[in-house]
Amino acid sequence: MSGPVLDIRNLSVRLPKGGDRAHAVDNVSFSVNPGEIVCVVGESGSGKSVTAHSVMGLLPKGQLAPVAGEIMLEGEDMLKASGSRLRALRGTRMSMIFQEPMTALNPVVTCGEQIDEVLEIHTDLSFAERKDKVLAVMDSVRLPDPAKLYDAYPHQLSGGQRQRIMIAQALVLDPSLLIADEPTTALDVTTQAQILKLIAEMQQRRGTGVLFITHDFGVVAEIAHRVVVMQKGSVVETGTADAVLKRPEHPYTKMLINAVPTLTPPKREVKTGQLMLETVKLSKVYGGGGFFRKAREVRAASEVDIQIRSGETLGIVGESGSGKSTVARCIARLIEPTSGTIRVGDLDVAMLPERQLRPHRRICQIVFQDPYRSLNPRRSVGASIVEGPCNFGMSAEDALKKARDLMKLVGLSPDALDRYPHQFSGGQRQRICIARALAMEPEVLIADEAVSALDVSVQAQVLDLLDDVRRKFDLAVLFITHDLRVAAQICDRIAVMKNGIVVEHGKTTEIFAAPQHPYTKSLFEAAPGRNFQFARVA
Amino acid sequence: MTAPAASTPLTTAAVDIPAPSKPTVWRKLKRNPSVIVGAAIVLVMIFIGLIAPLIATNDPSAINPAARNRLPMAESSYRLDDGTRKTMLHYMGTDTLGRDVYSRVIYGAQVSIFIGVTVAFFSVVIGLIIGMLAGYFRWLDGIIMRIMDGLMAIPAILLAIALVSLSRAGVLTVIVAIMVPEIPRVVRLVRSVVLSVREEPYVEAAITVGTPTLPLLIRHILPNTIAPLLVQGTFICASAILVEAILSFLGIGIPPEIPTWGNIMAEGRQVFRLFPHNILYPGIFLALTVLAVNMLGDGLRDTLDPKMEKRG
Amino acid sequence: MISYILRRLAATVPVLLTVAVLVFLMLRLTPGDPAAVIAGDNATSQQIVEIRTKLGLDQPIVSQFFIWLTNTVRGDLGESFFFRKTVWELISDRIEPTLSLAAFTILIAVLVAIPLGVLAAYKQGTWIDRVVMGFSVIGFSVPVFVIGYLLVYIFAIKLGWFPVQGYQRIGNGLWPWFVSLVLPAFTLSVIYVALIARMTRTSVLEVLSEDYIRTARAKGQTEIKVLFHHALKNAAVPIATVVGIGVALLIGGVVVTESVYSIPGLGRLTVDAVLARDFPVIQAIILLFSLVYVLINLLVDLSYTIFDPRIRY
Amino acid sequence: QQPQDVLRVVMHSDLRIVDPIWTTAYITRNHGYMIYDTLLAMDAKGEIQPQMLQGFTASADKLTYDFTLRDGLLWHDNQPVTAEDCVASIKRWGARDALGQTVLGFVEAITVKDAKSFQIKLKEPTGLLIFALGKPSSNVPFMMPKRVADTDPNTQISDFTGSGPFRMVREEWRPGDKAVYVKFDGYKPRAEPPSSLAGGKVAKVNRVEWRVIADQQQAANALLAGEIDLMEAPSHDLLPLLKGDRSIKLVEWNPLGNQYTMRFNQSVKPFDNPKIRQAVLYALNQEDFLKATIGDPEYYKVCKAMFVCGTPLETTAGMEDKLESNFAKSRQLLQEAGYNREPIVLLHSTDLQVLTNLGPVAKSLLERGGFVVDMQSMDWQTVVARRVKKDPPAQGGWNAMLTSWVSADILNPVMAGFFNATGDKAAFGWPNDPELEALRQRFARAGTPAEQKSIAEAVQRRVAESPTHVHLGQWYQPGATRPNISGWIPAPAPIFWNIEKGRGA
Ligand SMILES: Nc1ncnc2c1ncn2[C@@H]1O[C@H](COP(=O)(O)OP(=O)(O)OP(=O)(O)O)[C@@H](O)[C@H]1O
Ligand SMILES: Nc1ncnc2c1ncn2[C@@H]1O[C@H](COP(=O)(O)OP(=O)(O)OP(=O)(O)O)[C@@H](O)[C@H]1O
Ligand SMILES: [Mg+2]
Ligand SMILES: [Mg+2]
Repeated sequence: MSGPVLDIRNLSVRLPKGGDRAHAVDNVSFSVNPGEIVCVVGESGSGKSVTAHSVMGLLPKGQLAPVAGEIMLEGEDMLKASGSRLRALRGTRMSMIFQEPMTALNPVVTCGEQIDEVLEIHTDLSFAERKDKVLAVMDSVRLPDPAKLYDAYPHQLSGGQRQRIMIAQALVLDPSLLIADEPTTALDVTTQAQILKLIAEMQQRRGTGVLFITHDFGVVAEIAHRVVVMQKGSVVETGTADAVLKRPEHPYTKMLINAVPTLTPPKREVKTGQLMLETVKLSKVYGGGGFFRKAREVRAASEVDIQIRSGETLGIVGESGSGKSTVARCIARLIEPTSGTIRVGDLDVAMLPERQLRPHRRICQIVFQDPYRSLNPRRSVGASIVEGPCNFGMSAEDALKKARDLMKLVGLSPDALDRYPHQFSGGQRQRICIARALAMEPEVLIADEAVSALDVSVQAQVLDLLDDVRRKFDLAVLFITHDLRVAAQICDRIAVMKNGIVVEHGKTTEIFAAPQHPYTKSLFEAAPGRNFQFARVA
Repeated sequence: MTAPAASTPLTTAAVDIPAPSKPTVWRKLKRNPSVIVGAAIVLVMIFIGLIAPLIATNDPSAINPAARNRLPMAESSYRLDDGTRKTMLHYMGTDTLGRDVYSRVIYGAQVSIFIGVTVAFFSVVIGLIIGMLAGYFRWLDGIIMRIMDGLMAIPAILLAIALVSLSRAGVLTVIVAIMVPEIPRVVRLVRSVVLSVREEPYVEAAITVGTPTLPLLIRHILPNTIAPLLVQGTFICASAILVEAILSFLGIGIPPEIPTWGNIMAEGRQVFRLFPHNILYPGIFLALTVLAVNMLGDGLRDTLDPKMEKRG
Repeated sequence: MISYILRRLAATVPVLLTVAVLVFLMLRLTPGDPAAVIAGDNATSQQIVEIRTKLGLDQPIVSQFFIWLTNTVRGDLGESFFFRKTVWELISDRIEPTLSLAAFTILIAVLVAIPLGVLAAYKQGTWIDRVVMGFSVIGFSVPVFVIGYLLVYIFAIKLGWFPVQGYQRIGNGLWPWFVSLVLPAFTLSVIYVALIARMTRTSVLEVLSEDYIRTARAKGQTEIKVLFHHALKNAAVPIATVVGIGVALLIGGVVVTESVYSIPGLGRLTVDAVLARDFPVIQAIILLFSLVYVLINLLVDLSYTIFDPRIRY
Repeated sequence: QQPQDVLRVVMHSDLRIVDPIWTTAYITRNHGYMIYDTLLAMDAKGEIQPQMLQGFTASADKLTYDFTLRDGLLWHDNQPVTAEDCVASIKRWGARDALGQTVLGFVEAITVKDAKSFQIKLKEPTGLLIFALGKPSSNVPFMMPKRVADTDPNTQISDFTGSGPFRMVREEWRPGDKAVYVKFDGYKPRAEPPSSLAGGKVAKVNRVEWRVIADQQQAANALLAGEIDLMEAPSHDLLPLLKGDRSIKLVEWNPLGNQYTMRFNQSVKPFDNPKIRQAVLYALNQEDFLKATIGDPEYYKVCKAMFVCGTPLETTAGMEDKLESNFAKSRQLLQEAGYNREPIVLLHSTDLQVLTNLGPVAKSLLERGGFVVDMQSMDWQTVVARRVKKDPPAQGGWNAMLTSWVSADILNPVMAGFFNATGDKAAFGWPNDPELEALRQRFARAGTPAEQKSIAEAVQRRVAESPTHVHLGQWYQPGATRPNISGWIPAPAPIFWNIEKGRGA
């Protein structure tokens, strides 16, 4: 068949009244050819998912409705197709995989059955034939021991395996179009690399057209043939991957690409400040004990030794579940470590009871990952910022004055102090959280994935802010991330964690130049687009 | 350590654009028909209760054996102590003692709503305190929850029956009796909210800035319980009015000379088929009120429960 | 699993002990004097004192409690103050009607409420949803006895389809048993249907916004199967929970329903015993109901493992 | 079993206690009439007739009575009834029943002469012996086998063997559900036609089931629907409903009716003062109570006679100006007596239909008569528990309570418990009035009806002056049956012999 598998022409999708703009998707046109991977990029809310869902006919009824244009799937207009026609096409001619492998699979149905369902709906095969086919497709997506996994429930699989099930389910009937909506965002770098490889491979083998949605330019660089850039519901630029990534035309595209941190750490002077934070053989074991419940024991951190000096940033990197947050929370004394020493300033806080932690509470502050949940939605941001100083006896007036200064410092208008968190964007909230931490005049600042939830462009700004306050107040910063690009930009030294153990520890430049530990190596290997030189345009 | 006195921004950030402000809770409530209708009916009922002395046509407990079991809109006359006769119209007829059902129903609003509101208020307040303690202090949790499980395992009506038979029937006894089994439910609710909220990053943030336990509970945790408690409170209120009626039906509720919708109905049930007005009118008031309170609760939940909100 | 069940059973001990202490204290502190009730109208004070001694009511409360507790643990629930029968006999005699009524009610409720709830969730915001939810709110707002009287009036008196009252033991034939239970079970199920329908709607709604529902639709699955295969199974845990919690409601309703329909079950026995201050019977019944409540909720918890493979004990 | 062999009955309450000597509960008495027989019984004219007896003779000096049993009397275990059994039964009854105690006080000896006859010797003559043995209502001297009658009077019996026309099916007795009786084939009825409790007791149905339907409305519905055949005591409010259905027959089965009474607690203030008690007599009137509870004048009668209207001892002596709601007089008396407005704690029972409405009426009338009333509502069993407390009202005691008597229980001052004025030994209320007691002693010894009548008048005058209780009116309880039921004999207690169930309807 010649011609594009998917041809979207002048698609517009209206938003319900009271939204931030009139159309979620506004006059969008692009196409996907057989055997081609088209990446749609753009910041959060730009309409990527809505476009994808329009193709599948899965827009939430009564809320979003296509109002103009056509979506031609192999010459057939999806917007005009009846409900039953759409159902017949889904799974056979077009398939979709989603971002969250954890939630996209029905938790109470076995994996095999979920793949089988597609066959059951769309074919007349007997059970035995179907089962053979399911096992075959599971094998083709490299799932180990398909016969066993057939009867497994999704929760018994790892995230990567689940995403493979999703892919198997999408591809079992050889559709001509595969839509992947951020299929790897929730995965580890290493797993991400495998899945990307799998998608590319499957696509090549079967000649499927792929519409791949992402906001990660590394991923784009890794797999895209062509790129579509979206902003606020409109397509601002399309072109081949090479052209868009290396010679972006539209200012928005340029800005996005500029914000992608490079994997080459800048040169940094060696910090010689006073040793502010030191952990010795810090260990944390979750669970165990329990009278009525035999709790499972998890060694989340074992014998972690780290040191940070004033003015220095130590990064902890590692895959999900490696114990990064655990270390951070022990140091902030939100949880009590199982054993070991945590010296902050000249106080060992590891085992202190809450009452004696007051000095520590002032010195050591933390900024969390989720900007939407780290501010009390019911209190004005001003109240959140002055809370700490007031706890330590500062008068309300002085505290307020200080809060105004801090707002300016983090680049926000002091007048915004009596607004509520929901009136700010994610990046602004993260600034407020930093202001709240600074209000305590801390000497140690922990940032636990403080930028992971933010768009690339916003991420870059917050990273700059963090680095600036570190310099300005001579802070010892513990920076936790799973993103090597981010770590490269901000950390003086890096500790790599795996399964609760620090497997490698050293200067950022050295580690990035020559990783020693095999795990570290595999991490670097997996970083998408690592060999790609993004355009740097001012 | 230098104080962060600098007033120049370190990095340029997007200047504050006031995000389109979310519709306030109040405005959302006003848009919800079930809240509006529910609240309106409840307010009318409360109003009726308040002005009962003005709109009732007779003392609700004044008996007149000569004019018993009159149908609605019947007239009766009776002799006063000074020998004069007085005629009155019974909008809703009379009961087996010749008491004016209309006046009883009107006054019944006072007592029934009072019971509902009091039970709701106190079970919520007591449950809130216990639930916060159990949720926040892990060591207290085990003990408190075992006791609550025990209370909860006793079916509410049985406990009420047993408690009412404890001392003589009266409004207070009934209130306590209905309240006790409700408390564990509130405790569970509050505890679950506390348990989930205390894991919220903003609570941890408050801990790291050194907020002591009590202000932490009040400032950061308590407000999260208000919405679910408001909802739970309305349901408790509705069920209290109902349970009171059921206790009256079983003959162990509030003494009959204090009119409540429940015991007007309970007394009238013997003559239900001949004189249905004894059940009909208080029944309508009762069902309407409970319905309204339930609607209010549902509406509140739809607007206040963030889980519901997500669904759009 | 087995060890979980054992641990849960062990955990019911403190619960039941709490119940036992509460109930016992409550009853012993009542002003009601069973001795006076037993002695009858013409009894002299002397006779009443004698009866009190015979029943052991003159001993200190603490020792009364321990005597009762040890006997109960040994399975001896004592003898009713009023009936010349042991509490065991009385209760076992009454279990069948109550059990039949409760089982029938739960069956009706589940069969009616779950489809209604699913329907309402699927048609969220439409008039179908409003009608179903309106009915469920009304179900919560009308006292059981009023529902009972209305049903009797319409279906027994006017239409003559069912008996007005009474209970036919299952031993007298399945059909009479069934017919005698229809009205009571429907009466009792109203509030239960309301409760379950509401919960079903809420949890199905919640599930319907989950990603895997979108996945199922993306596979081309039909709406019916999406609702009943994917959504309902995932919504089953909260529904089962509410069925379990609703047992408390059911027990309360049983008391009233049995009174209205003169069903000689445990509910009626409770009221009679309370009105007569028949302490051993009250204690045993409340303990029994609490035990049932705890066990049913244990069963419900165990049923989670069927609905949700992620749950393992 | 043919359907017409089974009589399905709803009684006024649930049968729980089955020892009619041990308790005075009417339901237990009714149970007694099902399974037991009596030596003597009261006929429709109020005269005492032999029942189990062939007859009896009294000596000329009225000190020796000889009793002979009929032939062929059998216990339900088919053993013959003997004089020994009867003597044991009389003794047990005499130990518990109030009238029995009085009468046995006159008895010198009871001796068994042979299997069929026994003799009672008196210390001094009394007109009460024969009356007492034929006493129609609680506690009825029912005859039981000796092994049963030998049970300690303060312990309940557990052997239900009687010699009456029905026997109880023990296995089917489920308190709270039903009690079942079947015809006793070995019963030999007297040849005379039945007359009240006397005469031939011929069981005409094979099986009688007492069903418990606690809810009156539902019981009436069941009767209308034909699910039951007979309702002993439908609430008066339901009578119009039953009358409205032409198929239902209402039966006046108890011509003597019942009496409402208010009882004073004389052991605590203010009712320790006879004047204040008298004020109550002036403040109240019977019409209001009767209207409020019974409603239909067909079923009540204003009756100031303390020993029941329509009996030989009926009189209005001493009561002429009382019970007329003369509030002025009542207030005046209160003032004279120095009543300082301490609240009268009035126990009000809320769960017995026939009593529920009394409280509010009493409260309203008393308040208009100048009293301060604290009406406390509770279920009947709590009233029963409360009324035996002698404590002051503030500590859980009481001042007044309301109840109802079956007229047959209060036919004379000796048998009516509320006239007992022996202070602590008297029934709750504990009146202490030697003068009244003296009159009661005289009544017990009175030989002739005329003498009895004049003493009864004196008693009534005395009680009107220093009231022990107040009679609040006479009322009648009709029964209701399906149209195919016939033969219900009027008597002070509901009895089920002679009742027939026709085919159909
Ligand atoms: N169900 C809905 N109801 C109302 N508005 C919606 C709905 N779904 C999406 N939107 C709006 O449509 C716009 C586009 O959303 P979309 O989900 O396509 O963004 P996206 O590019 O996929 O972002 P992300 O990278 O965060 O997934 C946003 O402004 C969003 O708020
Ligand atoms: N409260 C807890 N109870 C039991 N186990 C826990 C708890 N918190 C974390 N864990 C476990 O400890 C391990 C380390 O968790 P941690 O949150 O420190 O990982 P992380 O490196 O921060 O991962 P991520 O990148 O996903 O944030 C994980 O296996 C996790 O499941
Ligand atoms: Mg998206
Ligand atoms: Mg983490």
